Amino acid sequence: MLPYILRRLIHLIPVMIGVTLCSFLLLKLAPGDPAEVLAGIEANPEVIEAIRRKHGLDQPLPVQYFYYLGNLMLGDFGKSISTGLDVGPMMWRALIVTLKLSALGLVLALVVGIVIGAVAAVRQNSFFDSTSMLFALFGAAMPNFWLGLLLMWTLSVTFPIFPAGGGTDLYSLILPAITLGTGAMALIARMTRASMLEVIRQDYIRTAYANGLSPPIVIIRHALKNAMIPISTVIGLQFGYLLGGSVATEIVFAVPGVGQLLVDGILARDYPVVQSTMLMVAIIFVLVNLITDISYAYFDPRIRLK
Amino acid sequence: MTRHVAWLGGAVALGLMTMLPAFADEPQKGGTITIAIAGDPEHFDPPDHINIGALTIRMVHEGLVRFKPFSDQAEIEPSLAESWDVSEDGKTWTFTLRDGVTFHDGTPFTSAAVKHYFDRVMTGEMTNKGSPLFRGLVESYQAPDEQTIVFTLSQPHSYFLHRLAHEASFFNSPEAERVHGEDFIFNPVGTGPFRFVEFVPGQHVILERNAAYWRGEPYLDQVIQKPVREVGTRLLQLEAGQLHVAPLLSEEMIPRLEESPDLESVVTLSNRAFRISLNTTKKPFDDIRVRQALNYAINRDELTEFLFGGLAVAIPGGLSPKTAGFADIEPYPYDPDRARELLEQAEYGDGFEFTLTLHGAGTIMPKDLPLAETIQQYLQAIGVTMNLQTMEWAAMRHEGRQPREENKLEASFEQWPPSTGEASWVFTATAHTNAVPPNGVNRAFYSSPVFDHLLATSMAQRDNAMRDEFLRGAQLVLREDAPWVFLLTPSVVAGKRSNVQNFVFDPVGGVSTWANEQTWLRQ
Amino acid sequence: MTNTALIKARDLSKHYTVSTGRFGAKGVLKAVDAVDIDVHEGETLGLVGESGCGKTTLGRLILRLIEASGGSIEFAGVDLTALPQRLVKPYRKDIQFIFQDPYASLNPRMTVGTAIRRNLDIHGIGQRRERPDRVASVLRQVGLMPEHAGRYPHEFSGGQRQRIAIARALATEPRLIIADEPTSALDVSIQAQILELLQGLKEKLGLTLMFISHDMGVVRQIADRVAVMYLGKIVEIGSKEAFFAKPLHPYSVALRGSVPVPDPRNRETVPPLEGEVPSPLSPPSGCRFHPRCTHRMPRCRDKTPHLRPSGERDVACFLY
Amino acid sequence: MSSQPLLSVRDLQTQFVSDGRVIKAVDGVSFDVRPGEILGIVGESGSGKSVTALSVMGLIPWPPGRVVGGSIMFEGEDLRAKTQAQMRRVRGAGIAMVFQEPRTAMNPVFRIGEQMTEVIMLHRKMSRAEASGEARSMLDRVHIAEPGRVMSAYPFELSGGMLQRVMIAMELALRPRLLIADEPTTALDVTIQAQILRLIRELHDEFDLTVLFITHDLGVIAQLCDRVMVMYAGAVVELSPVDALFHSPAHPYTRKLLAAVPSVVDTRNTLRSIAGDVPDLADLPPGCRFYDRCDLRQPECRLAIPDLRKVGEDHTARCVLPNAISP
Amino acid sequence: MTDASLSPAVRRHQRPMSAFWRRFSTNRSAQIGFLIVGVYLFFAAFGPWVAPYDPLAGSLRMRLAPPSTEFWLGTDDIGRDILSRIIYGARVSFIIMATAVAIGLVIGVLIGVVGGYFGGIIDSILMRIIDVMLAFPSIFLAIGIVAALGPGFFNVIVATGLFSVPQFARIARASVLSLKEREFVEAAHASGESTFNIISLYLLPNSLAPLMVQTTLRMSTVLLTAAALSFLGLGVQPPTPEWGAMLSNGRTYVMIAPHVATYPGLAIFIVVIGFNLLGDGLRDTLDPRMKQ
Repeated sequence: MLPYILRRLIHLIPVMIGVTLCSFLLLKLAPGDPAEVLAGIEANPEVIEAIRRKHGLDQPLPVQYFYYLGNLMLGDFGKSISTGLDVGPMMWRALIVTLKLSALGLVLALVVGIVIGAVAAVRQNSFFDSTSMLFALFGAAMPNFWLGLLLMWTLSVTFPIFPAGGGTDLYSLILPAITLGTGAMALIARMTRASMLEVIRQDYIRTAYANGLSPPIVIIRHALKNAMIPISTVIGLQFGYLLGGSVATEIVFAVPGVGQLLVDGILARDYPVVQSTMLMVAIIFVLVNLITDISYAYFDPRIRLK
Repeated sequence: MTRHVAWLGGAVALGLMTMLPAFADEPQKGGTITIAIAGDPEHFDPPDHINIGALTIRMVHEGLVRFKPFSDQAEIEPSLAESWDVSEDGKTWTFTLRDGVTFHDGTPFTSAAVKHYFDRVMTGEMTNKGSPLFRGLVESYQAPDEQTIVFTLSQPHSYFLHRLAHEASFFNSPEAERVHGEDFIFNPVGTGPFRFVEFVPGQHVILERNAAYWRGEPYLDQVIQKPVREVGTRLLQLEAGQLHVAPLLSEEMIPRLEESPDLESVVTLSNRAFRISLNTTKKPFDDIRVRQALNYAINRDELTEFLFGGLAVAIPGGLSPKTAGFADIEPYPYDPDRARELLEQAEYGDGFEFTLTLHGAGTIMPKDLPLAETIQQYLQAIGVTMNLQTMEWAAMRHEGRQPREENKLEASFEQWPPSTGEASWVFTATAHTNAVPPNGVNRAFYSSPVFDHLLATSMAQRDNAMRDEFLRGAQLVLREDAPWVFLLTPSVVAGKRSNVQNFVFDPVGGVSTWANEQTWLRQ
Repeated sequence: MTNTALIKARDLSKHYTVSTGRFGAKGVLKAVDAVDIDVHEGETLGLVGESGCGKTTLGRLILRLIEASGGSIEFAGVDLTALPQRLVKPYRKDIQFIFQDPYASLNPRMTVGTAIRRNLDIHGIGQRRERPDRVASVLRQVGLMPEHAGRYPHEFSGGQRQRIAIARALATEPRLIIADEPTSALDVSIQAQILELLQGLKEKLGLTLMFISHDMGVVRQIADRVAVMYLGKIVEIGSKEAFFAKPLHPYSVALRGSVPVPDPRNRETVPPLEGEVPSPLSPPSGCRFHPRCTHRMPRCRDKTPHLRPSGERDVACFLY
Repeated sequence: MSSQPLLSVRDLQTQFVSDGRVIKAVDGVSFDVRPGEILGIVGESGSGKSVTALSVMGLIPWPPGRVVGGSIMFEGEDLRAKTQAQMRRVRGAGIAMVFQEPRTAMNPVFRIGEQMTEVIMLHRKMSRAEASGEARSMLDRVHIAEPGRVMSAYPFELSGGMLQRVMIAMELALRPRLLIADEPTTALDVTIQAQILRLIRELHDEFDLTVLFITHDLGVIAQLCDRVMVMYAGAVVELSPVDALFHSPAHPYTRKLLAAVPSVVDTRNTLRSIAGDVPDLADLPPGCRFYDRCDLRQPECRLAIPDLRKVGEDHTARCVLPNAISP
Repeated sequence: MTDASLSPAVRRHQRPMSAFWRRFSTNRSAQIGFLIVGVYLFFAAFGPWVAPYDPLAGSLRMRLAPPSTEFWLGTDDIGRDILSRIIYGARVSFIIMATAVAIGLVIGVLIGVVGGYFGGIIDSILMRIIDVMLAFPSIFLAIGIVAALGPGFFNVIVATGLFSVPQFARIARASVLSLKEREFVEAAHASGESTFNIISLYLLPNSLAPLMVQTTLRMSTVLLTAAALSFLGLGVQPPTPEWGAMLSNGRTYVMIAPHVATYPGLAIFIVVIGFNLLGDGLRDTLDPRMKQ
């Protein structure tokens, strides 16, 4: 396993460089620069020049990029151009909120998704199978910001059960997590069902029945553990899906997460914020994928021992 | 009066009522008010602040003078300066400072703090908002003793007080700047009714009562500002009780606010003058008749009545009625025939096509998109095809600043709100000859010596009546030359819980709202 | 049987580097290990051995589907090993192949006629106009009807698909056909049909056939000469009659003895071979069969026996 | 030898539904398995031999398949009448089954030991320690060198031959009365196959085991079985002692099958194939199923399916003119 | 006994497409999916002739009118008929979806096939590029591209197109890798087929099935992403009637005039379900193992 992990980590480096380069160029290509945005409506040239000098935006592009990379190596993410705050702490605070939200969303999606998927597979073509899959499909088909508004309207105004977003504690993250998780739950449910259907057809399941084991034992002990192997690979991608979906959800529920930070950063051309946040999101996303691949080995001894 | 107007008109009357301070019941002490803000405040350094930080500055800092809260027209009243007098030639202003006022960190407020502010703004690194207000205007400033400060201007300026009332001219404690060093911009220390407690980006800004406030101890214990970007969410959180005040709502939400017993709508006229700036260097906008034709083609009454629910006002020139110096002259009437006639005279009988650029993402004024789409139909009626191109905030700023040769913008949608609340600030930045990009925001590249002369003389007047007379002349010239298609001034709609009393809604007509020492909460 | 050798392979081997264990240790898997083998014009050479003995790899090596790690392959006197793939192409006309799984060896998205015709188009055989007739005649040769050309593989049974594979091989009138377990996936009755067909084609067209199989009975029916492989090496090679009358190499004896005879009165002549085939990653020293050989001698552990003539056969064992 | 039969199947019918067509995989199969004997079932693919075994065990998955008729009497009780719970007690302890593909027949994510003890504890009410002891001794009994290592190994770490021995050990640990082996050696090399066949013969003698052995390889039948049942297109065409089957085959299909097997010892070099293909089980021809491929066919073969006629001692064949010598 | 004994009966002759069609038409989810997508395509094609009103013209007097006999789905914030805008919007969103998925398919399959077939360094470089694209959660990549190119109809297509590339690349590569081992590809090599032929005649036709299923599923993801971009103000700009923009524009009035946002949202919802059901139906019919 160790060489496998090492190789994956080494692969991480070119990807990360690619990510910083990509986010750096994407923003530099965009017309307009932060100084003009900050200089207020009067757009007084001296003010703009002053801001540019202060943030070294008047340097040639390669110098700016390597200056940024240099600081990055020392763990300094630079200062945000629009607020002057250190990007590091600001970013971590937003990341933690988004990770909390995405993790809660993922847990909801996994628990509900796997249960629905497994039962639908066992009772294939039954009433439950078709309705649950349709319900899962509805979840995935609804634009999540619209779902968010509807949930907020019903569950925090008409029936004031949950706060209408805004907080970062677990209780106020429940509604946004449901909005976020519904889409992922739908995909996980369908993935579980397909994988369970595949496993149920295998020979060792028939052997288990031939040895007199009861259906619940065969399904939960034997089938589910094998079905978890392909599912665990999808969890990594699901997390990316959730991170992506969090942008709109955070805006609707006013959750101070990475989504808002990034969209504001892009609109204000706040290069240090955008680059560092994109990098952190990418690193976390890739690490989550690595963790799911390793969990893949936990479930499947063939990988662990090869 | 079709059925739409009915429900809106009625609401307006109701709204205005609640604005007046309720004399009936006694103000109670204590309680916390949560206000929604449009996004994260950047930082709290008065001369260099950017946008949303101004809200905190208004509650924590104070300047020599201030705009009178709860006043309909932006009048000036004394603040940290007790009194002032102006020399004969209008160039020397002497202010007598209030005695016994202390900053939140206990250091006394004296002329030294004022001198420290102007040292920085006039000579130090260019500050974002403060320097443009005073550089080139203030020639010298002295503090003969602790209680007096004397300014000598380069030429007389009739709205000098408005500049001192701007939140960019509020004073931060020099001692605090020494103690906090570079981070002083995140630890504001002023003399205002509320002290700064904490700012957690993305989550909240917390201010608490300044018991030693010289105007008397504020009623409220705490004021919390929370960023809530989504307009729908602001309304829902107001209804759910998580917010006490929700600014920047839309006219259509007023009936819902009025229905519920514990909510109220607050409608005040804004300082935004919606207009389309026509680039006079590009055909056909170099021809005055074409520009006037476009002005005749707009049905302003239909816009104000239906799109803004009767809460907007058609404007004649580039100013909102809320801005000091506004001349109550006759706006262009809706006369499509006159418009077609003018186009005929300018040989554009069969019309022409042009592109209007407007702000896409990043704008916080909700109605500019539907407004542009409706104007599109009005111009189509006189044979002029207006294409819409939205551009992001940063991209729009960039294109707008390109000099004459490289400027690609044919026409752009503008809504230039003067935070000083006075006409000279608007016109010097948007209509004066030397405000042509990249120096200023005169995107029409409008240059009229007559207009410049009238503007300069108005600012030089000592007597306000004379000043307004010259400004009236300038606005008449502007209307005639029509470098812009003049549209309307919308209202600012906000919602608040009924138990919130004496909440301040920006007297200058801006969108921000804040609490002061008179604000209290009925428990 | 001493006519010219169509295929002459000398010291042919194929080694794979495989990572074993956890810490990336690398082992060498000798699938085919320094094999010398000839295939004479007109004969059918049966290549027999259990799974993992390298018979399939040897077939692929001669077809140049995989690159040899060492040794040389001569086809009709021309050394193919050194040629780049581009220059090998013309010789592919003369060397054709039939694979084991009838369901996997035909492109499911291509009609049977096109599959056969592709072989003609690639090597530009005959005029474009004549090729459909050529396809029809080849189909008839394998007992199928010309109008089957327009159908797709999934519309045929296993036996019929194997006939189509043979038709495709015959299309270019090859001099050599390498068949890798062509009948293993078929039922006995269908297998007999295909063997009959191959037998007929051999006689009519004078085909040279290299027949790879694990089934001794099938090899006995079709082959003229038989070679037995064990762990990447040829342990015995000789005429069919001599081999089946009296196999020499101890492994050949055990292999032949393990085949269950379809006669209840003739049960269990030879006790079954003990143990399992050792891992090719770390083959035993000296003679690779010595750990399981009942006639083991000390020499067998140290030295590797080479093929030496003994009677009408060559055998790699110190007993002879 | 023929006391009360351990298993007697009468008129068994199992059908599958695919794409709207009904496939009669097993169409009226009847046979007995006598205690202590090894009964072989031989037939080509699609003959219904495996489906018969799965029908006896009640393992036909619905959809798409179902046992639609006939009775399966095991130790005097009709299995088709049993409830799922009662059937579960029979599976493993009463009738045990070993399958063709050893590599996929065991769960890849559990160790061998875990899988064995789980089943033993279920059927023989033992503690975990006793059960693993029993498993270890059974592994030893099937000549597996290091039982300890195998117990803690995963299926993918063992060879095909080794895994088949483990399967046999697992099933025998449940002390079944009847062992059904469905082509257990088909996927193995011939030398390993020989070892497994010898092992089954030994275990049969030692445990007085009754075995139902299913294969397509007539050589294996000859080496192992006492009696043989030949199946073709879902029906039994011949039932006879092993010696009679090879030396005086009655049914034309049996004769043609024997002629088509390329045998190692047979000096006759001529090989005669059976023309044509197995009929489509969804629309079977009237009368005898072998009609299209039989060169002895008579007009009345078309009329009705011939019934099993006695052609010798304990020897029956489903043909109008049994024993006729083919040309 | 002649060597070619009487020719074996060939199984009932079916052209491959007829078998596919028979199974496809009996599959329930395929039917519903096909119906919804069919109606949607009808509107996309014939929208202009079917829409009751001009989608761009509206009168302020009839602003935010609730659904009525006159305006079946009500009017939006400047009085335009929502039903007509949805019908016109069908064509707009179809062009976005079709072009974006086409871009993703072409580039993705190219990268996937080249990487899968040649392997080695080329493969690892391409896969690193795909990893970088995958490292950005989908919406961030789209936002980045739109920010760089500016919002607008064409740029939304480019953004959603590019971010679909990784999924297609991975599926194409996976199917090429598995097909490469199959015997009929080895046979093609052995008979001397050129690399181009092997890819175009052997590998691509057989990886059509998974790619077709992914195309339909990708259609719905692109639609949702375009809507999300519009929600952030970076999507298709007014006055083009695009469903995402209409939904996001209506959200301000969600409490007081819910119909403005609800019906465009419903349109997206139903069409996404349609494509998903169609995708499921395709997968069931193309995957022979799913016999039931």
